[in-house]
Amino acid sequence: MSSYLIFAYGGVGLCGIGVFGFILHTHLLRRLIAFNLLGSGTFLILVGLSQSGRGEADYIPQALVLTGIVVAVAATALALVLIRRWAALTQHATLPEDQGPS
Amino acid sequence: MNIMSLLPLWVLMTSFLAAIVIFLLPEERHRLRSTINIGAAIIKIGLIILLIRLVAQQETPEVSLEVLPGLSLVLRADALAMLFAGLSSILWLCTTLYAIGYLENAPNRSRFFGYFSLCVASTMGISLAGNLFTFLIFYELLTLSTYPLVVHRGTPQSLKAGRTYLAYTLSGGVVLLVGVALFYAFAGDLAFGQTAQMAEFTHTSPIASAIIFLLLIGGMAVKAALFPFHGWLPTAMVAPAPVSALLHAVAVVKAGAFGIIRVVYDVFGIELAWQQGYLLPLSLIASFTILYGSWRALQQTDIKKRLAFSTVSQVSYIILGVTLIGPLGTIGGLVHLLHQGLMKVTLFFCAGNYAETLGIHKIHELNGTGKRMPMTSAAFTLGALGMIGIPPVAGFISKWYLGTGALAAGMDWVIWVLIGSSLLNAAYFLPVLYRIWFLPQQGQWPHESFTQWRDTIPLLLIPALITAALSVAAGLFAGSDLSPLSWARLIVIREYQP
Amino acid sequence: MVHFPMAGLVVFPLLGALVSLALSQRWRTLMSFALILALLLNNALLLLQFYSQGMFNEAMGNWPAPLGIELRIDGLALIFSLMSAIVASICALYAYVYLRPAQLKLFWPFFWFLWVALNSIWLSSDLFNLYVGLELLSLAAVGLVALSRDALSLAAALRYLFAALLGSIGYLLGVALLYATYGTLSLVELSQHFSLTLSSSVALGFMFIGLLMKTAVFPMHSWLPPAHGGALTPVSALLSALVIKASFYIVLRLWTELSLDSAPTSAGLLMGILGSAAILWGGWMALHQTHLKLVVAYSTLAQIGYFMLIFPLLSDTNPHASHLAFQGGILMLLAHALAKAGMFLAAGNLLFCTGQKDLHSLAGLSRYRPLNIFAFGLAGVSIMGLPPSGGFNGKWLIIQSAMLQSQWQWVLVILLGSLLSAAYIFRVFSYTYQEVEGGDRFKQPSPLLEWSALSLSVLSILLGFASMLVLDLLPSHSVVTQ
Amino acid sequence: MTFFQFWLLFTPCLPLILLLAFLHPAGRAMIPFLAMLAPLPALLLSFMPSQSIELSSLFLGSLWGTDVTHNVFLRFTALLWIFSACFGLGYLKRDQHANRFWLLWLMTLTGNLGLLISQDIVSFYTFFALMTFSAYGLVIHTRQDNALFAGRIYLVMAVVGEMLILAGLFLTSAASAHSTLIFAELKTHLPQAENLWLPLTCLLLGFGVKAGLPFLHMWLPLAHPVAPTPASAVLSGAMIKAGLFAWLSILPFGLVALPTMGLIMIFVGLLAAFVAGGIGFLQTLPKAVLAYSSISQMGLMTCALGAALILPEMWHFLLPTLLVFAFHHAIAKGALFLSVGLKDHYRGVSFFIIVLGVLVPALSLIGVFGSGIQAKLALKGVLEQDSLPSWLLPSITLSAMATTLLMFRFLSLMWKNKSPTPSALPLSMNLGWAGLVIICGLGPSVLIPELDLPSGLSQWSAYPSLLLVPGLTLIAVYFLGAYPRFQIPAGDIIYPLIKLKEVCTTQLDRLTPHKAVGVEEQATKPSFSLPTLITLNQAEKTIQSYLSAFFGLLTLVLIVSLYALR
Repeated sequence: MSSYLIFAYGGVGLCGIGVFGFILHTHLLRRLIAFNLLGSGTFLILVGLSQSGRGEADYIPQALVLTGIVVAVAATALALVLIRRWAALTQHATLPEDQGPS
Repeated sequence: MNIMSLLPLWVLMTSFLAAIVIFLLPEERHRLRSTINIGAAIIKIGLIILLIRLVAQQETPEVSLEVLPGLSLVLRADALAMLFAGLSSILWLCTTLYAIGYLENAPNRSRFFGYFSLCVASTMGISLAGNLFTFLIFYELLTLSTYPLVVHRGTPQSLKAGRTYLAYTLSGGVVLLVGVALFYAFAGDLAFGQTAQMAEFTHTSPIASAIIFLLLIGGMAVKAALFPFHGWLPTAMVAPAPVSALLHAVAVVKAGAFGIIRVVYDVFGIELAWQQGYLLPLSLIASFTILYGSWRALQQTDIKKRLAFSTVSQVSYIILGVTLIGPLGTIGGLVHLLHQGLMKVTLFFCAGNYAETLGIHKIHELNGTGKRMPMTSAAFTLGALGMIGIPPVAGFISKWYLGTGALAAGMDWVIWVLIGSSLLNAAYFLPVLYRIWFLPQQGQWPHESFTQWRDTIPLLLIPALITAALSVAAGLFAGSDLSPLSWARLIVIREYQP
Repeated sequence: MVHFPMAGLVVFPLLGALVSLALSQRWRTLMSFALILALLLNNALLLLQFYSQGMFNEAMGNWPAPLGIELRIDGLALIFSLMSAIVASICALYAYVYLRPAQLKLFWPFFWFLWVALNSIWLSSDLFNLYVGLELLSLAAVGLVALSRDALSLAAALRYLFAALLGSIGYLLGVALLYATYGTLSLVELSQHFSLTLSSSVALGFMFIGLLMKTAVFPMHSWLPPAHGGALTPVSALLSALVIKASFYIVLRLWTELSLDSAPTSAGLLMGILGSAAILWGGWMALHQTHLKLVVAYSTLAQIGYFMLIFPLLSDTNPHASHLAFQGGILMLLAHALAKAGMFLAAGNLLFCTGQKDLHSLAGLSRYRPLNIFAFGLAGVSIMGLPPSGGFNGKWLIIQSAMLQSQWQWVLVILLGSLLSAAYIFRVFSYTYQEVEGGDRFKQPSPLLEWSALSLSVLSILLGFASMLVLDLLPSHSVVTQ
Repeated sequence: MTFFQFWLLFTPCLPLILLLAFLHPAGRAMIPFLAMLAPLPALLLSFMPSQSIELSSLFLGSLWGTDVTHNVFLRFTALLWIFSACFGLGYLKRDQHANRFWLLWLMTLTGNLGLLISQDIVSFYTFFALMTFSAYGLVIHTRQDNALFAGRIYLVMAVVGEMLILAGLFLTSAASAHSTLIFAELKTHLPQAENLWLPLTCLLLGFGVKAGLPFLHMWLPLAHPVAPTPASAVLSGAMIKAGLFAWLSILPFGLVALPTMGLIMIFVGLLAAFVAGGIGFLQTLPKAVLAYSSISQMGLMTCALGAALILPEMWHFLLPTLLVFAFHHAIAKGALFLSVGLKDHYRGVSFFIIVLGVLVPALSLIGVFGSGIQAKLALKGVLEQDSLPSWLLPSITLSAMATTLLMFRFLSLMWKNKSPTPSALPLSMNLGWAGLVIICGLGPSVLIPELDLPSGLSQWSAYPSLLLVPGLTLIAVYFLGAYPRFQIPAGDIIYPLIKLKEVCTTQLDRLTPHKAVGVEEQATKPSFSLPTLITLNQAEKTIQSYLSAFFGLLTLVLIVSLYALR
């Protein structure tokens, strides 16, 4: 098993954790973290898989992942702003449908 | 493309532009709105006359616009189109005059007249449509533009009626859409009148052809109020009288009937439809509707409801005429399209006059109205007699051609349908006339207005008198060259001797 | 040589975004409108060029693909670019009048980012650019949803954000897998090498799930109604008209460029089934809403279903029918963009008049605010797919295609959907036609608001007569099905 | 257009033109005089030569014209209308609703005159309808319950008649392959019809309503007594003849032999002649007696027409005879009806003179005086044919018995019912009545010179045979008692029929589930309500609720079939 493939599988694992977290958690921050895990996992897959068969380093996925990280950061920032605002307004860290019957 | 070939477009545009201008006018500009409306109606009649003269000289002005690949909007003025267009344009003028009088001091006039003109524009489009696609477009547009008129009053009943109306007509529209789409998918892009190709198609795939026929007729039967699709018509009676007049006499039911005429004559061709055996079931349904409508009319106590069921019955005469192969039946069907329009519009005008002037809505309240409103009652009488088929009112002419046409087509039983229906018509109209003329007034009128007038205000009275006079003239001078009958003959000559 | 008009499509909105972040409130607006004008001109120029030259490519800043950003414009992209220009400019005009100053301040940057994202998606020809565009689009859209900053819209925005992010990840995962298989991200290169294997299927599967989630196709739609229904009116219009189209556009691009029409029919069938379910479910839900904007939002859900129906109809066995479906789909998209934007704006006006969201509060509006009802109605005509309208023409073509391919089930679904849509739209109408006591107690929206709603609705109707102008831009069917 | 043609056009239009007088108060005052003048052109026309005018624009292309038959009918119709109007001038002087009477009078007149000059189906049908429906207003002029009842019966039967006529006309037109609407041409085509009996039956029955065929006669004895006297006169004298006129115009008498149908007609005619006499004798109203007498007399004419169907060759002789008979009956019956009006207005005149005057038409009708002699003799002369049933002629002779009974009854009722406090006899009434009496006395040979009839005086040898039956009858009446011990209400079989209808309605109503009927519902129940077999409202609702299901099913079926097609 080449090291690149390990990266890829690691990415898959991260993604799995991310999806799991995304579905299971209702706390908005946890969800956000889960999303970030998902994103990182995907980037790993992208880098790992694409480099597997060819020997030399492929610069394109790296460029892509770089861009992807920027995008993810922006998304995270926006999400944080929204979550903060939400928490300030409602005193809740979860969305209404997840708040249970109370 | 010279100016004359654009005429069909202009005929359509007169009412369409009028509609737009009216929508944009502020509610308070009543006088200007009326002027525009009447002006447009008069211009339209002028244009129609020009067109009719062109068509009489064997020309068919045509305008087309490609809207989808291989699919065009075609406005074409052929003889049949002019029959319907002529009727609509004349009745538009009359109904507009009437509506101006009827809605005096009523709210929402801008909306009313706007949709009213739009409704007429769609009717024009239906009559001038040169292919099924164009027909479909205007047919649906008609549904849309009449809905606001049906619910105009905004009362719970009218909203309910509007719902019923939509449920019927939109379902019908969907059926028609499938029919038309199938037609284009399989038979190809055929303009009206290309019956030879349709015959070819029918011979190669008879089942598909039959299904297309069924769907097309089924879709149109809803508007034509054929049994069992007639339920919307009596419910729609909650609309204001000019709307009932327009809906029942011209726009909606006639659009359905006209569509059936188009399908039978210009899509399939009557010989083909006859050979394929499509027409007999249709004539049976039409006959049943004729009798059923009359029978139901007999049981109504509301004037407009009775008239509505009478319409159900009378429109089926047109369809019955269409199903009778041979020139006589065709003439009967076509000419009844016009005659019924004139007579029924008269009746609705008068019903509206009774309601507006005396607050009368029920038949038993009509006692003695002949004395209070002699002119209206005279017009009503003429219309009613015409419906029964008593000469010299135009209804007799249609009935005569239908009867002789049925015999010529070898469908002798039809004359008994006609006779039975006439008897029923007499049974539901004569008691009304009896009340109007021969019974004394009972107590106060329910809600009397316009007391300063001998009859009712001229704007309400004159349209009724005009249409009544026209329906008598159409019967009395049926033999003259200007009569609806001679135009129907012209159409038939062109249909049977291509 | 830089191809200015095409670059302008991306540059101008980007400029707008920067400017609107930097400048003061007043200049923001002024500059924004100047740039909108420039963009409109740009689009017009592009249209003229397209008529004379046909499709062309452009590498931004002389960096060739795959590292550089390659832009490509063909008929499809041009149509979408025009569509977004028209809808966005009218919505911007509306927003300018409608929004409070504080909201407007935030509106412009998000708006411009949205437009950048849209245009880059229309023009991109490689998968990663598309991803960036999508992401940017989602973020801008989420920002716009949250514009009113109350709890409701925040919740909607958050829900939307998570759905969008999930969708993006799914897409990105697919892209990663595809790149791993083919070593390229350019759609053109991909289409030359692509073959439907297990791995590429899985990749496409991920991408499609992600994209469909962003498009809010039936089972993944629950974020849409609150987001579209709860946002401020011009935002709702933008979202419903344009944003969901972007992800759908990518699906369509992939489907046609990768020749998925020759794929097993089960894929198309699945898409069709999802679409049918969306049509029926969306229509049914719209019929049972009590808030006006939710009716319109659910209607979007149903309309998305119609777009999905073209996939089972794109097949290489019957190129003619397939082409009809393609044209029909594009026409529907376009008509929906115009009509839905018009409808949302009209609905916003109605809500403004009454000050309430409830359908019951609409009683009497038809009498006192007929112009708005008319705008709503005209848009409704197109949404219902009644003639004459762009919506009808699109529906007609799809039905024709389905009939020619004997796929009757779609015909049935479309017809049922039309009836449902007629039912929910006329339901709104019947509320407005009720007569109430008490005279005119409604607020009067400014004429600009009324006319911007009306103009969009009228455009959706006019599309019914000018469909050929649009369809002529599309390649003839030999190109589409390749 | 020649002058004659113009005159032809003018004749039916004049009454309509005179209607314009209603627009002005001065004109309204003049109306009775104008009504009297209105039939004058028709009278003049009847003396003009035969002519015709083609009106291609009118209806479906009309032909108006006259020949000898038309002229005779026109003449007695015009005379009758003129003198009745003259009579009405005085009769309605104090009637506050006189205006509406004269309005309808003029309209009815238009119809009556118009149909007599129509030579095509549509004009004829139009004028016939105009006459029928306007006359309804005359019948119910008093608005009393019995008038309204009679009017309703009249109207129902008239409408049924119209429809039968329409059906007959359709079938007649079909026989000519729809090539013509002109009576003369239709007549020649009609014998080629596939089922000749069907159009013939339709037309015989349809016009038979007007002509008072038995079982279609019920309206006559109901309507005549309730209508104002001048209206009764024209109803019974002129309008009843419109039915006969229609038969003569359309049916192919003399062109085709239909022995069975002829025999049936003879039977029916004799039935009418005798039974109507019997029932009429049991009446208590003078006008009802006269109405039955009309039925009886029309029965004789029906007999003659039946004979013509058996023996077409005799049509040449029969037609003039029928014309004479119609003429005679119209004038005599008109005079008799008018005399009923005198029984309250004879102050200043000796009632005896009136009775003498009344005797003229009465005896004439029996066939022993004036025009009656000629008519009866001519009829008998024509029917003296070997190939006709041998019992026909004796039966006709015997029918004088019925007439005698009726006239006797009429005169006695007149005498008995005369008003003890009569009012003065206005001049106009006097003139109108006397005019008809005199014409009746003059006889047809004077008034219809074109038929070249033998003068009544030249046939004196036949008189005794005419006197025999009436004489014997009178003797029998004298011995058996002049007054009937029981009565049959006027309209005879209409009552059992109404009863039958009521029974059916109640029985059917019992079958249907009952719903509470609101007060208003009951008040507005249509007067021609027919039994409701099922509650149609419910049925309709059910249909509507299943409509959507139906739609769905239809679509499914279509889709499946399209799959099958593929």
